Parts: sequence; structure tokens; C-alpha cells
Amino acid sequence: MPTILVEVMPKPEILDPQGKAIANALPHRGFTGFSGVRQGKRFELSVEGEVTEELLESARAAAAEMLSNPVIEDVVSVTVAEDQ
Amino acid sequence: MPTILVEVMPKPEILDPQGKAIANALPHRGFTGFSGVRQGKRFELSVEGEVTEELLESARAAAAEMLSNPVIEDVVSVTVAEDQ
Amino acid sequence: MSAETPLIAGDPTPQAAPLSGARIGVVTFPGTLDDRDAARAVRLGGGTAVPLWHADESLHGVDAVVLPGGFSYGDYLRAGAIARFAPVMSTIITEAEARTASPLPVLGICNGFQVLTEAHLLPGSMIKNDHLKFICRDQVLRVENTGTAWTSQFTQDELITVPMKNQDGQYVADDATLKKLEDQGRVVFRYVGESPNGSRNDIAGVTNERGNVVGLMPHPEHAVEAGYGSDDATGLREGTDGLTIFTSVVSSLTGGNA
Amino acid sequence: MSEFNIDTVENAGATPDTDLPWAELGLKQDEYARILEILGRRPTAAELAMYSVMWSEHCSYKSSKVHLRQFGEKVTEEMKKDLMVGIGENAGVTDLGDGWAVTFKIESHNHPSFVEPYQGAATGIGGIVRDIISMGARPVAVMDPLRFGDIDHPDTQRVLPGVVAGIGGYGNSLGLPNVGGEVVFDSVYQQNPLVNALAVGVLKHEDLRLANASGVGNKVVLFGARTGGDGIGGASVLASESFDDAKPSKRPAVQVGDPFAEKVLIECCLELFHHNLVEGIQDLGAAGISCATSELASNGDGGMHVELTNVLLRDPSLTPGEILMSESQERMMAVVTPDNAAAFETVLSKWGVEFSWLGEVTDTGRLIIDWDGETIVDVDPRTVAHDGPVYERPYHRPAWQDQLQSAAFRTSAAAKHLPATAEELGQAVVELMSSPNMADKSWVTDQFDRFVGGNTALSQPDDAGVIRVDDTTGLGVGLATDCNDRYAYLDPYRGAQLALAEAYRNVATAGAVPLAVSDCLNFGSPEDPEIMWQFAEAVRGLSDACMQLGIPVTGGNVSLYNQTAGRAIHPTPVVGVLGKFDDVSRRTPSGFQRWADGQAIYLLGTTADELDGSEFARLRGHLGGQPPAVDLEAEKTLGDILINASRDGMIDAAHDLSEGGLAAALAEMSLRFGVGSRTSLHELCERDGVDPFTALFSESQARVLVALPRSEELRFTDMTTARGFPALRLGVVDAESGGIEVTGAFADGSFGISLDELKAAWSAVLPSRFGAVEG
Ligand SMILES: Nc1ncnc2c1ncn2[C@@H]1O[C@H](COP(=O)(O)OP(=O)(O)O)[C@@H](O)[C@H]1O
Ligand SMILES: [Mg+2]
Repeated sequence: MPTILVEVMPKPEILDPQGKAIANALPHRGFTGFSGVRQGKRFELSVEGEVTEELLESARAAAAEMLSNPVIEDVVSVTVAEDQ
Repeated sequence: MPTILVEVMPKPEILDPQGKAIANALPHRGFTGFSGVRQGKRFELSVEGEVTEELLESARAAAAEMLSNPVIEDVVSVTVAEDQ
Repeated sequence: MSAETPLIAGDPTPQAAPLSGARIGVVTFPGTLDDRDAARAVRLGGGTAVPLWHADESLHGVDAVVLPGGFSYGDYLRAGAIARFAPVMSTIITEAEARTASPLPVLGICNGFQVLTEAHLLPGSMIKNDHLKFICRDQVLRVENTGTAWTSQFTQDELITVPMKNQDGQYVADDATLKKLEDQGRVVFRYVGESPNGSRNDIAGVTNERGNVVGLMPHPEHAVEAGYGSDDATGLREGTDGLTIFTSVVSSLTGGNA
Repeated sequence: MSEFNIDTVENAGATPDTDLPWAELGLKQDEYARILEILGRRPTAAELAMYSVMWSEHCSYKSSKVHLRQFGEKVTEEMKKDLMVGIGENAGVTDLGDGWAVTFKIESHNHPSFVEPYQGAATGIGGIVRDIISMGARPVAVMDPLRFGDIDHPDTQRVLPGVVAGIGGYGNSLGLPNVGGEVVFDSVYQQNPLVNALAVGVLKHEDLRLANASGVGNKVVLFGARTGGDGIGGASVLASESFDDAKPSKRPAVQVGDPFAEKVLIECCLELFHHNLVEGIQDLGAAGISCATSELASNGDGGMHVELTNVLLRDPSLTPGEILMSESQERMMAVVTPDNAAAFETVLSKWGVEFSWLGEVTDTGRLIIDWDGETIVDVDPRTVAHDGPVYERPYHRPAWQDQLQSAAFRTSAAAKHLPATAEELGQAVVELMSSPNMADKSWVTDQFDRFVGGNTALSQPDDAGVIRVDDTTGLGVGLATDCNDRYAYLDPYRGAQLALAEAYRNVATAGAVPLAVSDCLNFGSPEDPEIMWQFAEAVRGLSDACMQLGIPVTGGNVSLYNQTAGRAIHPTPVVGVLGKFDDVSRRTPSGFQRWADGQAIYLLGTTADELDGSEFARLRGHLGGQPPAVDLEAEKTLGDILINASRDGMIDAAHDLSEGGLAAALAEMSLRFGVGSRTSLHELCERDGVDPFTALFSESQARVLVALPRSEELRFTDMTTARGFPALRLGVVDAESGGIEVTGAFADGSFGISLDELKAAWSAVLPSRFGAVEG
């Protein structure tokens, strides 16, 4: 079944408390070398049948209107993943 | 600045209440054609300097030990994205 | 920083140690919310509450440990995900799993339960409530296992009411784990009535194989004092069903059966 | 070190003719002229940033100041008796006895909550809680008076769930029980929802801290979250401080809160107070560092010298002006003696809180801010913090006010067919209770933690939130917030008084002795003389009423410009009253107890024909006439009766009559624990000369229903008689019937409402709109 992937991240200029908490915790576990962390969302929309251009357009619209909050988030990508 | 992307999804057999809520809401907003939605997480770990194999290994470990809970989640991918 | 630093500034000085001598540690992570309530419950249960600080590996010789509710390190990632790696947790994990006759009794409430699952001291995990909302209400539970260090003074299948308040309270585990929990009688508390969160098998609390580690989502420490407890037939917030958890552990630690 | 040009004081002196974007920053021509006059030169970019935010309506109260003065003027010595800190500080502080004190305040976060409901509401809670911490207090509870548009409007569908989740998401993470608030629906709040937040904190007298920078040589420290570009969206003109090549800059339109950071900040500050490590402290809210430095300096020894490059940044592209204006959340500024600096750092490290030493207190009378060693701000801090513009805005009574007031409900078309038969009246009660404003609000309140801390003695849906302060003695406080915007619209003077009267009554009904007032004045644009009249009338009304009730206003907030496309909200002066219990275990719950079968139900107070602005009139789509009469002497006597009855253990339940009148109070007392009642309206109608419809739905003030054991009836009525206060036995609690039965002077006997049915209708209203909570 094909899947449409939608990736959403907090806008770069917006505080990301989730990423901040992880960034603070990583070094305590010996994971150094990362200068920052941001946490976003990944959606898998499953499609029965084929992914038409129309459906992809619909996914883009859903990403912009429902899956992300344009005030604080950016839709990073909307792509098709076969055989997820 | 290079970025390491970590993608985490709820295990297929675990109910995903957020994904379910979105799947239920989509048709009300005119987005039909999606048979299911799952919501996972996307992490961007920023790296200053180069992404060494060692650092990537460290990111994989962080993904497995901290960024995901193996009881309920799978790490889908750990990849490098230049110029995010 | 030394353990002498008071965890909560301006708190009344701790009460004098009662005779029982059961010393029960109450862990404070930076985002812990219910530590003072848990300490109060320990005192009312007849024990002495000993504050434990997340960054301090030492358990200061306590006889049992409570991991109270709250948002340990913010819990933005997953509830309890980061807390599990705290220095205090490594000692707790070692002592709770010690192959001794009496491993450390540990109780995780709400966020504490989440920490215990993340630390793999208890099986399964918690995900968002099926309705996706935070829910605060009084909850009826059935006590199904009275063999743990924390439930010995309940009667089998006793119904109790305690407050519940969480957003990530839906207990999940794979089928094999659920079967094992059920077969071994390790479901300690089960929700009665309409499920508040969609938990598998209506599970509200479980224990480990040895019965020293118990986790539950609702809050017994909020039902230990009349007037500030759960609602019951005698009146507004008069219910103190949660106190039995704390008298149970004090009694099992002091060898009494009172 | 920076990519941008730094506009230094020296440079400003040398380039007097540079055009500055003062208008874009919201300053008026004459205001800019004042700045030139004060400085004797053009301001630097950073100075302009400071003046523009500090002289904004939000920070300077320029439109409201002349009116707010009444709160400080209309006070007697008696009213000041318990007041330890009055208006002007972050929050007022009132003595509670036994060495304890309490501080509380209401603020608004209306517009941000419209733009981004979750974060707007969340950061609203964060901000008010920091005000409480900055007094040296431990926050112990929050409340949230909320107003939304029509329940079925798409705007409400978007805003309400987000606001509720945001208040819960932030407040629940702080360990502060949410003990009350309001949820009101009215189309006037479409696109202008009101999100007000109240926080209350307690402290020992010796822990009191004030926002002042005293002690020359003491160090100034900024701690908590890093500074980002939050809340400076409109000021991006400052992104290029040379102003001629304005480069596009990305600045967040909304602020995102980090409740975990705030929780840690609370504990960290309390530990600092406990070890006596700070001399003065100020939260960072509106106007950020501009506000904190200028207020600390002008309230202290008058001078401060700081190096702005020391500020820890989240976004390194911020210019000095933007850093000064940034409203990033979860930050505090403190003044620390050099001797305490090391201990201060130890406490901050323990809690993992970042900090940076910015500079020190001086006695120069100047606030000097350097950027990398060069002076970019050199001002008298008082001119920034206190000498902002003050407007005597014109105001006049709207021409339509008379017409509005003469459009009484009784004579309107809406009153053509009023319920009169038992059946009609019974149906009207059900209809009333299943209207959005009267409906069960647990869909909202169940998303808030009411129990954390183990000190909550009463919370929603009781009349007041009640919190124990001292475990050993039971000393505690009761709080209520109220406002009926419809009354305030019909008559702002009286409406503000009615808001106070209701909050006072609620607190007393729970058994607490009212002590202090905080208010949040939500209005439309002050530039509209009719709105300004509403504002002036409300302040006059509230201050007069406080004087009569003998309780001072200790702080509050003004929110203006709540209007869209020329349509303003109703004047909404939300009033919070705080009261004291010697022992909170005496608190009176608002419902009939399960074991109270057969207890007597008394109505205290008298009922007149007062339906204008009522919930019943709203049901019929009518708004006009005169709001109910205010009788503050009666409120005082009534309060006294309830406080004594609670203290002496005479009554087991009490509930005040407000929106929906007797019908609503009877229904709510039964719905509380599912315990019914049997009452008769016969005597009431006869005594007060009203018909059964009026008896049920009129909203006359100074009325309360109580339930008490028969053994206490004599003692209780002796007390009411001695005080000359009307008390009428209406009937009895009936724990068996499962219904509300009312007989009266109706033609056709009595009506009965099944509690199951009523409860189903009453509790379905919000879930049917916003989704069921349970799976
Ligand atoms: N409506 C009001 N009634 C009484 N006092 C008010 C009112 N509005 C503001 N104040 C007082 O004016 C002072 C400044 O208010 P504000 O700028 O909101 O304080 P802060 O900077 O702490 O947020 C405070 O002491 C506040 O309590
Ligand atoms: Mg303040």
C-alpha cells in the first residue's frame, strides 16, 4: 500500500521546548557532538490504490491546513513512499 | 550546518490515538482518499562540522535508547541531510 | 549539591520521625509535581518521608521508594523517557532488581509509572489517552493483587476511589505481555466502569514478577486525608482509600501485619 | 562582533537628523517629541525601542491611568489594615495572619489567544504565575475566566479547544491546581475571545520581595530561558539598526511556552528566597528587559549599568533593540549582592537554570546599557518606566444608552408568551440549564488538574476555589472571579459593581471572609469616546463599591482594543475577590449532600422583578433594560450570615443566586451530587409580590440558597432575624426522589424534573460541540 509522508517541523525562529529538553539530556547519556535538537512530526497517510497527482495535492492541502499549525510550524515535505 | 534526521513511528500493532483522530477528521474537512493516518516523530540533530561515521553511530544509539521507546515505537530511519 | 539542600524551599520542616522507622524515599525530578503530596501520604501512612534528588545516586538508606507524578524533565519527548536515565534511577533499578530476599519496594504513580516502564522495571508502556485529552476526575479501581508490598492491606477485589489526572495514561503492551500479566496475576489495579483512557484490559496498575515494584496511573496520594481526598458517599472529598497503599508498605517493611 | 550597525549614544549625538521609525513602533508624533525633549537629542535605536514598548498602552496604561487612580484614592485606613503591598507592584500582598501573607492577580492574554489559542493561553498562565513568584511567593493555584463567541461559531470551535488545552498543558505542568474560572459564550467575543488568568501565591512575611534594584554595587542577573525574537514581530523594523537598508527578518509571530522551564524557575526562585539570596526581583513579561531594567532601576537607587552582549540568546541575529523588546517567556531578573553571587550560582546550577550577569546597580540616576562596551542607552529610568504619556481621553455616554436601557424585557416582544403553567415552567428550567452558558462546564474543567498539592478544599463547580495554606492550622483562602458582561453593557457603572458583588458573595458563600480585590478590565478601543465612557464608568463603579464593601483593589490589569472591524466586546470588568478562612475544613460546598435527606432549604434575600440582562432574556434573544439593583449593605449582611453559619457549622450547603436566578441555583444544588429537592414558591410569591415565573428566573442580587439540618433551623433563623435579613423556608432536600419538585401558585399544581434527564441535557452541551472526552 503506498503511503504519503508528511513532515512538519517547528519554525526555526520559534522556541522548541521539546527539542531543547532532548538537547539538554543527550550529553548526560554520553551523546555529545550534537549542537541542537528540534522535534517535529511525521505523518504517514496510507492510500488504497494509486497515488494520483490529485491525491498528492490533497495531501499537501491537508498538511498545510490540518497537519501543521502555520503559525508555529512549517511543512517540510510531502512525498510518496512506496512499500513503507 | 549538517543535520542528522531521526524518524520514529508508532509500531504498527500499537494503536495510534493521534493518527486515528486525524484520520477521522480528514473526511470532515473534505480530505477523502486516505485510508489511514499514523503520527510519528521527526528529530533534527544539528551537527557542527562534519558528520563522521562515529557521530552517525552515536545518533543511531540515541535514536534507539532515548528518542524512541522500543516497546511502542520503531526507529524508521537515521539519515544525514545536508543544508536543511 | 549536597542532599541537605531542601528540595522545596520554604516548606515546613519535616515532621519528627514516627516510631515505625520505615523510611520511604520520595524522588524529586526537576519537573515532579506530586512529591509533597507523596511525602504527606507517607507520613500519614506512618512512615518517614525522605527526599531523594534526581541527580543524587544515593538512596540514603531508605527502605522503599516512591516515584511521584509530574513531568519529570518536561516529558515532551515521552513521559519518563529522560527521567529513566537520572542518576537516582540507576540505583533504584539496581536495588529493585537485586536478587536478594527483599528487593527494594518501589511505587511509581502516574509519571512515576511511566518512568518505571521506560526503565523496563515494569512491562508495557503508556501512550496518549484515546480521547487525546488531559483528564482529571475521581476513578474507581479494583484491587486485584494484594500480594505486593504496596497492596497487602487491601482485600482482594476491593473497590477503591482515587483521583486520576493525566494525558498519557493509556496502558499498552503486546499480546504476549498482556497474557503473561494476566496469567501471573500481575494486574494490580483495574479501572472499573467506563474506561478513562482506552487502556488494554482496563489496566490501571501492574507489578513486576517479584511484587516489589508497582506502578499505577491514578493518584492514591491524593486520597489520604479527609477533606482533600476523593468524593465519596460521606461527602465532598472525604475519601481516603489511597492511604492503604502507604500503610501497606509501612506494615510490610516493619514486619507488622497491623 | 555584530553584523549590524550599532547606533550608539555618541552616534545619535553626531547624527541628529537621522529619521527614526517611531511611527512604525507605535509612537505618536507628540510622544516622540517628548522623547527628544527628555533626552535632549534623538534617541538611539535601542532607546527608541525601549520608549516605544514601555510607553505602549499595554505597559504604560496611558488611557486608563487617570481613572485607575480611584482604586488608590477611595480607600479607608480600615481597608489598608491588612494590605502589605498595594497597587503598583507586580501583585498586591495581603496579610493572612500567623505570619502568612497572600498575593493574587488577574491578567489577560486575549489577543495572543485568538492568534494561537494553545500557546496564547499557555503563556498567559505562565506570565501571571511569574508575577506571583516575583513577590517572593509560592504560587498555589490558578483560575481562568474565559469568554468565547457563540458556541456554534467556527471561531469558537477553533479557539476554545486550543485555549483549554493550553491552560491545562501549561498549568497542569506547574503543579498548580486550577480551582475555578468562568466559561461564557456570546457572539460579542467572536474574534475577540477573552482569556484572563488569575494566580494566587502564599508567602511568609519575611519572604516578601519587591521589584527594586537597591544597594550600589549589587549585581544584576538575568536567568531562565534564553532570549529569542519572541513578541517583537511588529518591531522588525529594528532588524537593521541603521534603518536605511531594512533587511527582511524572520521574527516569530507568537510566543511558545515551556512549562517545564517555568516549573523549574518556580522551584529555583523559591530556593533563592529561602536562602535569602536575592535583594530584588522582577519577572520578564511585556517589554522584557526594557521593562525589567527600567522598573528595577527606578524603584531602587535609581541607576543601573548593564552590558547587553552578556544576554544569552536563542537567536544570535537579534539586534540590541530587539533584545531589549523581546518577550521570550520563562525569564526573571534579580539583584544579588556580590557576597551572595556564588551561592546564587549554586542554586541555579542545582536546578539547571541558565543565567548571565548583566551588570550592577549604580547611584547615577541613569540606566546605562552598553553593547560590547559602547553605550547604546543612557536614560533616566523613571522617564521610561513611570513618566510615560498620560491621556485624558474624551468620553461621553453613548447616544444609544438611553434607548438600550428603556428596552425592558417585560415590554419587549420576547416577553409575549412567558411560561406560566407548571409544565411550561418545568420545561423552561430544563431549557435554561441546557443553554451554553448554564450548561455543565466539566468538559473544560476536567482537563485541569484540580488536586495537585493536596490542599484543594473546593474547586469547580463550587462557588469559590478554596486552598489550604497551612497544613497544621488549616488557614486558607477562597477565591472567585465574576462578571456579567450583559449587565455591564446595560450599565457599566452598575455592571462593575454587580461583578464585585457576585465575586464577594461567592467567596462568602463558601465561608471565607472577603479581604481583597483584583480586576481585569477588558474593553474595546479607548479612542472611541463611548467605549472610554464604559471604561470610566466601570472603574468608578468598582472603586465606589470596594469602598462600601471595605475591601481594597490590590492589583489588576487593563486590556483595551478588544474589538474587530469596529465591533467592540461588551464591557467586561472581570472581578476577583480573595477571602480568608481560619480553617478551610469549615468550607461550605455548593450542593445538597448525599446524606442530607430532609434538610431544610432556605432562601436568603428578596426577589424583585429583575429580568433585564438575565439568562432567561438571553434565551429569548433579548438584551435591554436595567440590570438588577445593587445593594451592597445587603451583600455585606448576607456575607456575614454565611461566614458565621459556616464557622459555627450550621449549614451543610450554600449556593449563591446569579445567572439564571433561583431556577439555576436549585438545579445546580441538585446536580452537584445528584440529590433532589422539594420546594414551594407559594410564600415567596406572596411575600415578595412576584409571580412564579419571576420567582424562578429573576436575577435579583444578594440572594443565596442554603441547606441545613433541622436541628440548626432555630439557631440559623435567629441569626438572620437578628440581622434583619429575610430568610424563607422553601422546602426540603429529598435524597430519594431523584428529582426537583416545585409547587407554587401555578394553576396546575407542581412540576417535577427528573435529575437524570436534567443531567443528560445539561452535560451534553459542550461534548456535543467539542467532542466527547471519554472513549
Ligand atoms: N485594572 C486594574 N486595577 C488595579 N490595578 C491595576 C489594574 N491594571 C493594572 N493595575 C496595576 O498596575 C500595575 C502595573 O500593571 P502591569 O503592567 O500589568 O504589571 P506587570 O508589569 O507586573 O504585568 C500593577 O500593580 C497592576 O496590579
Ligand atoms: Mg509583573
